[in-house]
Amino acid sequence: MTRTATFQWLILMALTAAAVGLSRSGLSDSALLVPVLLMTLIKGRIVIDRFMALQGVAAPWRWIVLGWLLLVLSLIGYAFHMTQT
Amino acid sequence: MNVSMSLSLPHGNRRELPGDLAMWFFILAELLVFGIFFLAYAFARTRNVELFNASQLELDKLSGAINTVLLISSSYFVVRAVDKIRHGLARACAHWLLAAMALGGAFLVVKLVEFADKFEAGISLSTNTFFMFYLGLGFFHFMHVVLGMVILGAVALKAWKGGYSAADHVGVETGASYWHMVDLVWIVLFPLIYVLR
Amino acid sequence: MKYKSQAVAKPYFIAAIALFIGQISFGLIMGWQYVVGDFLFPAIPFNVARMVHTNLLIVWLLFGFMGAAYYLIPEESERELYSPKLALAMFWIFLAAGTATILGYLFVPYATLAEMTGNNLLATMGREFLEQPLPTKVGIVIVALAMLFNLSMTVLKGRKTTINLVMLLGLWGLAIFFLFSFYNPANIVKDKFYWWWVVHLWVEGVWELIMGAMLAFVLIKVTGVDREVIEKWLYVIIAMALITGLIGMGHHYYWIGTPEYWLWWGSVFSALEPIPFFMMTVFAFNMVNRRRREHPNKAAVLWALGTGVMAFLGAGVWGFLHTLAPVNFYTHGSQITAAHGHMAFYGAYVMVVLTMISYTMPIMRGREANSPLAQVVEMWSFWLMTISIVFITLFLTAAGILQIWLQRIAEEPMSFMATQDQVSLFYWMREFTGFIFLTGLLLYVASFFIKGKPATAK
Amino acid sequence: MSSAFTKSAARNIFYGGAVFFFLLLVALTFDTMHTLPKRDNRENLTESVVRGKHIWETRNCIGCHTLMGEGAYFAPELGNVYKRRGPAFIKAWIQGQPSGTPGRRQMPNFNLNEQQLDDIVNFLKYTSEVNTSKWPPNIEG
Repeated sequence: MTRTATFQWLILMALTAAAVGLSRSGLSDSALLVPVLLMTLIKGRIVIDRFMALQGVAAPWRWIVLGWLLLVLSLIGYAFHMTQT
Repeated sequence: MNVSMSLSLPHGNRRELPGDLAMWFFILAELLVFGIFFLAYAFARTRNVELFNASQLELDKLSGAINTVLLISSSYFVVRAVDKIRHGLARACAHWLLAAMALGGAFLVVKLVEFADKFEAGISLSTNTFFMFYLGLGFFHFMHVVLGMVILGAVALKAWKGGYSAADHVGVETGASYWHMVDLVWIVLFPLIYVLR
Repeated sequence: MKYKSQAVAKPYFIAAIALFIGQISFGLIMGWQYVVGDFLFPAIPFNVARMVHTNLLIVWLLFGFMGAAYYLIPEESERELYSPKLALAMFWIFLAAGTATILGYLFVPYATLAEMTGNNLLATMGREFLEQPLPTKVGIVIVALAMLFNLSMTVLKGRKTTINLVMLLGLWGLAIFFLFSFYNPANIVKDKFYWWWVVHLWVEGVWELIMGAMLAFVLIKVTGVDREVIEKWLYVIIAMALITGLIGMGHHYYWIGTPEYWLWWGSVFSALEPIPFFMMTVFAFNMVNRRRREHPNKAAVLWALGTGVMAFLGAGVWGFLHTLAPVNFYTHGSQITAAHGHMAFYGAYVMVVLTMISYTMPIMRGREANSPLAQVVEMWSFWLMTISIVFITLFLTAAGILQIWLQRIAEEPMSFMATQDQVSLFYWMREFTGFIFLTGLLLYVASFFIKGKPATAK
Repeated sequence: MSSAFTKSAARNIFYGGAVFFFLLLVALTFDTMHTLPKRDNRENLTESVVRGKHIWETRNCIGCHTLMGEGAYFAPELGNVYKRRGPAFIKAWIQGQPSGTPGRRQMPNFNLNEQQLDDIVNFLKYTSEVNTSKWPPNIEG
């Protein structure tokens, strides 16, 4: 249990570092948007399923929160995609 | 069937919701508010991309990243705290909670320095739409961190006094759930406002 | 009735209903003036009729809240009221002050009234809903404080239940936020900003606590559902009301000179304001479905359920319709606002007071419920008034949409008065429906005088 | 077994949520008060405007009219009437009431003297210059 949590925490740290790295790389448009959103999705999922411990919890709670994450991220993606040339 | 059951619909082998249902109503309301604000930011940006991109350059990405690390780590500490109380180790639970609060406090300090910097530059809620969202959402989230620390503090105090046990620690899970929500919101807020362009 | 002192609620409720009739009468006068402009001019100009209409509404709702508090707080505290005499004295003071104020509006020119009552010492008059002369405002504060003292002492010495505490908190909030009515800066923007601290924080803030407590009290009584269940839902609902409603105040700060970030904050939070009302509806139906007893007072149950539905429709749905800033840009200050105001006040506050009266009056008159015939008449009045208000709202909404189109959106916008002529058909229909509402109200009063053997539980 | 749902947790959510959002409201109010000088036209808040506001209030104008969209909806919006009609028209209009036209909406005559008329016009001028985020949609109000 403790080990898994530690491992997940390290993944979260790595993903954060990667996102910062990407933002400094000077990438733009989809090359920045898609990886950052995907990494955010993974991070969010870890927090929701593991830290909040919603995985395996009776419906509909897990899906409400995961659905919130998916919906928000995909609409953000859509809005940013719209403005790309 | 009582009302709390009708809303959470437990099925035999499924696990129960961690923490108190009342807290989950609060968490959902908060997620709803933040979600709407995030989308408002994303779509307001579509009508003013240059302004948003230019203003975003003035942000201190490093302090945003440090704060992400702080919050994620403090969330992890809270996971450890819950794990301790599951094994009946109340003092250790309180220690982890205190550590999580310390990181929360560090988050607040970094944030204050960041905001002070902006205020010095004469930036306010009314400067432009980008800074309205940056300062408004940032401050709104800041207040959540403060509230989360108050909740964690109350839980830690009760844990220290032996108010929780391996068998009964719903209160710890309630506080933990709120803190993870604060973390979750920041995990979306940081890339949205600091990184994406 | 468990405690003798609960009976002080009776005069409060009787006064409330009497003033309600007055309110509706002046509403009908105004409705007529909307279509026949010079009706009763100069005897009762429109502004005077409107002051009487809105002030009577506020005063009779306050009578209703106070009566409800004097009834439910002793029962919840399981002891007699601290001082029934004080409660009765306050009733007469409040009634005298209210009546004098209304008569002042009707028979003294407003500017003279202002001069006579010390408005030059501290100018507080002439702002919407806060038109009361200074002595009346001070009187309201004194009556409220005396009531709060009386009720707080009762609760302190007795059982502290959730309903008690929420009711008391709502009433304290009511008194405290009313103090902003004494602040009237020359700066019109600041004036308007703090004016809403009375008006919004009353109707979309602390009044919701009062409403929730009253509804929860009646639901416990008529359904027999476990108090623990009802009380925790009450907490969740009023928590949602304040979480959304406090910052939701921003929907009044769009166009009055306040900073533009209120467009965002007001829109986001007020868009969520229907949630507590929706929860209240689900809650009321859920509790009634899970009832453990068949209460003989069917009319009270109907009022309680109606409160949930109509509050959600009027405050929730009709509020949401025009709360988002881009929509409100066009609807602000139009008949849409009037439409929302009518259904929200009726659905939330009028109905919850009538629920309370419906439940308590038979008990105070020595029976658990009125005779079946009296109840049938009361339920008829329920449907007549409720359906009327729905149609009044629909007609005003139609008038509002047309008004906005002609005056604010069309290529060649019409002037205000030209637009009013165009929408007069809807005003006629509204006025006609208003008379049906009055019929319902008179039927409601009649139901109190129908005798017969009290209904009993099956 | 269903998840926990206790009254004490619900109560804490209520008190915590209420205090939290009230503090947020206070913070936003604080910022609003700080920002208002840029928007509320206070530099033109002369003695005459203050007197004009007093006349506005003691004649209960809000009982028929709206001002920045707030008030009664029986008579025209006056927040921008200065820009719509100009000072001379406003004064003549107030003096010419009631019109007495059968069936038309009537405004009382308040017997204002010349200085009072100037004061009310100055008040309406001051009001029309407040930054209202471009409301109303057009000059008709």
